[in-house]
Amino acid sequence: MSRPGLTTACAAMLRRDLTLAWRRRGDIAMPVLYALIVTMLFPFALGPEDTLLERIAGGVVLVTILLAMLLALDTMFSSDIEDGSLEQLVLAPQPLALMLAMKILAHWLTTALPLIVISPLLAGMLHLPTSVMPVLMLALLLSTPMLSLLGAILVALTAGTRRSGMLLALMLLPLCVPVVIFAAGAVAASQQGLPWLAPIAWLGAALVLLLVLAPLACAAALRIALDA
Amino acid sequence: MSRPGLTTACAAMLRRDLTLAWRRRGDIAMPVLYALIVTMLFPFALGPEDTLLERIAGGVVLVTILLAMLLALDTMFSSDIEDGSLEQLVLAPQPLALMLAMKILAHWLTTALPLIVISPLLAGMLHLPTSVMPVLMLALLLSTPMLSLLGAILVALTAGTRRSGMLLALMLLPLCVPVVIFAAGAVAASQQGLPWLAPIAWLGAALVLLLVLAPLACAAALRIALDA
Amino acid sequence: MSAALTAVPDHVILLETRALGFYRQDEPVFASLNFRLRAGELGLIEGDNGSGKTTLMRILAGLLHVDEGELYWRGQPLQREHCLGEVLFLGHQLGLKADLSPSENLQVAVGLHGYRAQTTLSAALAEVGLSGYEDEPVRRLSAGQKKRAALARLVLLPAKLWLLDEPYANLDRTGIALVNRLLEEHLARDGAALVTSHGTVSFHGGEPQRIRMHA
Amino acid sequence: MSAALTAVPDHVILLETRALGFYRQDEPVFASLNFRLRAGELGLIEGDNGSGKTTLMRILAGLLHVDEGELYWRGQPLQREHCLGEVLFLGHQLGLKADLSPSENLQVAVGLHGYRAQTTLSAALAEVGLSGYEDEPVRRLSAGQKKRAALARLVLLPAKLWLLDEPYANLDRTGIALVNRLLEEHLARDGAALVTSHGTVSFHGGEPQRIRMHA
Amino acid sequence: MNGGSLQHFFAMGGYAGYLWPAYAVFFIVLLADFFAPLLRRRRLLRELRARLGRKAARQSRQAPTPTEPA
Amino acid sequence: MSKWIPLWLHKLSSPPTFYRFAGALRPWLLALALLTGAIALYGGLVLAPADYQQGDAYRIIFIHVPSAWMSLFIYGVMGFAAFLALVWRIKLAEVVAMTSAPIGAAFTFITLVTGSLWGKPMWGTWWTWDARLTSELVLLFLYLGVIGLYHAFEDRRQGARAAAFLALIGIINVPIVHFSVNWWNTLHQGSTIRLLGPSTIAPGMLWPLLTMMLATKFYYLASLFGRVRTDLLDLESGKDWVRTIATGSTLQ
Ligand code: HEM
Ligand SMILES: Nc1ncnc2c1ncn2[C@@H]1O[C@H](COP(=O)(O)OP(=O)(O)OP(=O)(O)O)[C@@H](O)[C@H]1O
Ligand SMILES: Nc1ncnc2c1ncn2[C@@H]1O[C@H](COP(=O)(O)OP(=O)(O)OP(=O)(O)O)[C@@H](O)[C@H]1O
Ligand SMILES: [Mg+2]
Ligand SMILES: [Mg+2]
Repeated sequence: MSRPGLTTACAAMLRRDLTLAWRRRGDIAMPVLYALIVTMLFPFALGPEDTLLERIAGGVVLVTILLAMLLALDTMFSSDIEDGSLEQLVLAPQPLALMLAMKILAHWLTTALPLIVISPLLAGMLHLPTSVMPVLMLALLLSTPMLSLLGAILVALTAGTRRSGMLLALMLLPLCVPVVIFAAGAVAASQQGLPWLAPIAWLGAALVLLLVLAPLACAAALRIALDA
Repeated sequence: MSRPGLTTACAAMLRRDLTLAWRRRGDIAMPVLYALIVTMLFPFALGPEDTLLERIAGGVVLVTILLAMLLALDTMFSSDIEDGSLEQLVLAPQPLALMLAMKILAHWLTTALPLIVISPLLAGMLHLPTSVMPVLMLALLLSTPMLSLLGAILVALTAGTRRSGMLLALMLLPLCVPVVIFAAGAVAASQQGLPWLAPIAWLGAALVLLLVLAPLACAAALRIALDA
Repeated sequence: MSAALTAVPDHVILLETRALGFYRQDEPVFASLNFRLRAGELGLIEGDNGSGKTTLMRILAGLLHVDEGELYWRGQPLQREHCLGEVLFLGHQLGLKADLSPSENLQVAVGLHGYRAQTTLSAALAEVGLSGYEDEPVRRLSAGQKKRAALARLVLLPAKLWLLDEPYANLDRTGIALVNRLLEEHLARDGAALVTSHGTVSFHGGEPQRIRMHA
Repeated sequence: MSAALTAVPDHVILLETRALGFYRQDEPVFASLNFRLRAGELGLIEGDNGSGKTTLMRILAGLLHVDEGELYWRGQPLQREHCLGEVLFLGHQLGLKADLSPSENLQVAVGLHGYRAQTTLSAALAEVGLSGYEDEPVRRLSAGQKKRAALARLVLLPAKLWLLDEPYANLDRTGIALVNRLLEEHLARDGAALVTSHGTVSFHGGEPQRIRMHA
Repeated sequence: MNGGSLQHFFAMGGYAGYLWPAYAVFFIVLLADFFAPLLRRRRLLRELRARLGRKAARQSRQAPTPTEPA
Repeated sequence: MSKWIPLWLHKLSSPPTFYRFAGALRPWLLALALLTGAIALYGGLVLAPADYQQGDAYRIIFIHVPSAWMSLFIYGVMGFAAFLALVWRIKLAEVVAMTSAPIGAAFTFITLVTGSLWGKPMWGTWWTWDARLTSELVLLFLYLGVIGLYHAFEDRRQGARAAAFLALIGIINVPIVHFSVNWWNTLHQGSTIRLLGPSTIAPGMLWPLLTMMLATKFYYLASLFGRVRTDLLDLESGKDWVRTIATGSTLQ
């Protein structure tokens, strides 16, 4: 009759989402493949000129990866809403924000992490110098969780509406731009041999803030969205 | 007791899909917004250098628009499968290929057409010379229906599966590549003042072929995919 | 109406299964199923949860292929092209678009199948008890109201054979009576119907033929 | 088990509604609904399609806000934090992930709610008649089997109040008997339950309290 | 062939760094291709035996218990 | 409908018969592949003279070209089997089509890798976006698409039919790969070897190449038979003949 502890509950949630992702492991590969395709299409569309590709490599990789994540965001809660699992989660005797944090973590692990892992490959395809890659990956490691967290709030807010797509893109855009600017700034600085720590530090600070606030906001947004 | 004529049936299908799209008009705006965001992010990510942007403008716009379409492809049949409407369509006393052609037409009208309409804006944001725009739009007018048609076959094939996302991207890539090459070739030729009619003619010929074959293939694929 | 006068030629065997069987992962869902359904006859498919009723329905509708045995339609080996439009299928998924209203949903169906003689859209919606909800998006209807919207297809469309998978589920008592009335009228018009159901069906139009599925 | 010995303090009024009302687009779905549900009592919510049964259930579960009137839980104005984990809700949507097996689905539920004393996962699945299907993905189950997988939550999780929206739909006769047995056991444990249903519920554990919804 | 010419052979006119990896890829990929189905076959037969066992157990369990009366 | 197929083929296409047939033939095919392969390697790496332009680097040809040919040939076989599977629902054709895909993908992969290992010393780059290279990469994606689609379905036979459909659509890529060097100006070599008519290659280089081509064909058949046998066991796991094999008995 005893209520399970927080760690048990968190583990159960995380395990559930990771198992689900594993069952649909094809979908994990989706953003990765998408990013690969986008990066491959650029040489076709722009012509295979090495210096040009190298010049735009960092920016293209960043934009591509963020877009690939945006693509996967939409599904964060949708299937749980459709089959009624989210209702069950809301009614469970556990802090909703924490459970949602677990869902966001699982989402990041299954969409962003594979993207970060292949980012050197993507960058290599566009001839980005190897010395810049660590900075690129660091920038991605800091900026992708921010997108997951921000995206989760927005997805939760739009969960009850029917026009989620547009709203999501519209609301995420203003939030995306600064992230891209700082991340691309760091990469560009490193590519030109300038110090790149300042933009990275900004990204890190923002991330810490979001880690605390986003799950709470997300829980509140979901309760509102379900109440219809 | 009389069975309705083909035109009535086609009109009913087209009207249904357009009404549905209108009810969710936010989702129509989604690919458009996506394309806008991508095009806006490029100057941020690459730095606002006019000559560089102009050099890559045609290619970026083409890739962006094709990706935006890819994004919307996934949903072409999915909601109809989930709520059982597709079963009803398969069982209706009308040629399935024709009905699917109407669905594809509706999809093109609601996703590709808005993209084509804003393509001059996108190209303008990246400083593509105005003289090239008609060629860009012509290339888009010919290549986007091909993507819709090819995509429809593949979406139909993956309709019965759980991993549609990745597969779709994987399967569409080989079919995308020639389309992008020819379309980008025409735009690049026009930008350099070379004759651009040959690639456009190739696109047109392929489109005519696909217009006839794709709906038939799509119907066959759907019957296979539903049989589970 | 006119069919009642020329009763004899129509009382042919509409649908016949001979040793029908279906396998999933090489395990039989059901095997050697034999029955005949005549015009004007009701077949009641009975069986426990998971005994293959839905599977059978989907095979008969032509959505699943025939693994084993044969299907005959009006005495001929069944080919999809011959019975298109003569079969109406209502499954666990209702085939309604949630963003369209009941009447818009029905308009699509009518556009594909055509009207049955002497029916109109609003009359059909009134008959299933949805007057007042004609223009509400289906997503705002209750579970039973959705079911009723799907049932309106039975009133509206011409079809010889109805395949109804659990038509009574989610309906209240007037709804159940409605399904029974629709069935009776359909049989009187020399239509035929196959129905799966768990509840005790209090059907007044004669004794239905019972088809048992053995799990 | 232990609750049966300390019957008196537990026979308090678990749930009480006072003049409860709910509006959609300024039209009342229902208004001034009053009832009390004691521990050990079964409430049967009756009403036609669209009369607001599901709406009421979702309000009681805390998924919809209260528009009008008040809700009391064990005599106190209801606050979600007080009754979390004491209420179990089973709606039209079953809350099962189609890609997970029944036992994986239940493991998640147990991870959040904990076990009821003296139950195990495999016993629960056996009780609802799903032995042999423990490891099949839910998407491969028939409609009734899915429902049974959702019902296993009732066997497995600790909760005082069950809110069951049409628990009998899609079930065969043994399934209906199963729901009735589960309800009887739950009431005998001094639990309470609110059930909506259209069919004639042949419930043997005493006369339930009937709550009528007027459309 | 003496040692020198063997060395000469392996040097492949200075293209050893390209030639031998190519041949290595050829053989490794084909070996993997050849053995993958054999491993899968062993696993399959093991699973099949387990499944047959389970099925027998299910049948023997089902046989004595009649279906519950309604 | 299967009356169109000659009787012996019909009989052979019954899974247990083919299982035994393939099991009996496979060791011989493998032996032939190893033998011809060894001869070809000796001929190619030791006997054949160095190229006057490319030096010893050209010796990659003895694996690159046979693999490239196989990548196309296997796609053809797959397409043909896919056609049979779709039209006549022959189980064996489904299995042959689906088991050909990974072997074809393996050869395509080898072609791409050996090609770029050859390209670095010859063209100075691992990769260019040229027509033949790109279309060969597209071929790999097609193979992967077929494999992915096959495994995406719960029901193996349904998956086989869907993937067969995709394989048929993709068959247009095969002539594109082959003729790309004629249709477009490319960096890649044009056709030098013709089976009919005079080849523009020294006979000392030609015979090891043709022998290796034979070896890869034999290897393909051996590998295919192994895979088909395994897949048949999986597909027919409910049948008695598989049960007798599983429970360890006479059949091998
Ligand atoms: C990644 C790089 C490469 C790829 C994907 C590739 C692909 C192919 C393919 C698909 C074929 C078979 C065409 C057919 O039979 O129709 C082929 C043949 C051939 N390749 Fe490559 N190749 C690559 C690099 C190279 C390089 C660097 C060379 C030599 C400099 C080369 C020399 C040849 C030759 C001589 C043939 C035989 C042509 C004939 O006579 O038909 N390839 N290659
Ligand atoms: N999401 C919604 N938005 C707006 N109106 C709704 C929504 N869901 C239900 N309604 C309306 O509210 C009323 C009550 O619906 P509810 O689902 O509570 O009925 P119910 O008693 O459960 O019916 P049923 O027996 O058919 O399940 C109905 O008239 C319905 O049309
Ligand atoms: N998509 C599917 N894939 C694999 N197996 C399935 C699928 N759908 C159903 N099954 C299995 O096939 C059997 C028959 O299912 P079916 O849905 O036909 O049963 P049913 O008689 O309609 O049951 P219910 O009364 O519960 O609706 C069940 O054992 C089920 O587990
Ligand atoms: Mg069913
Ligand atoms: Mg309800």
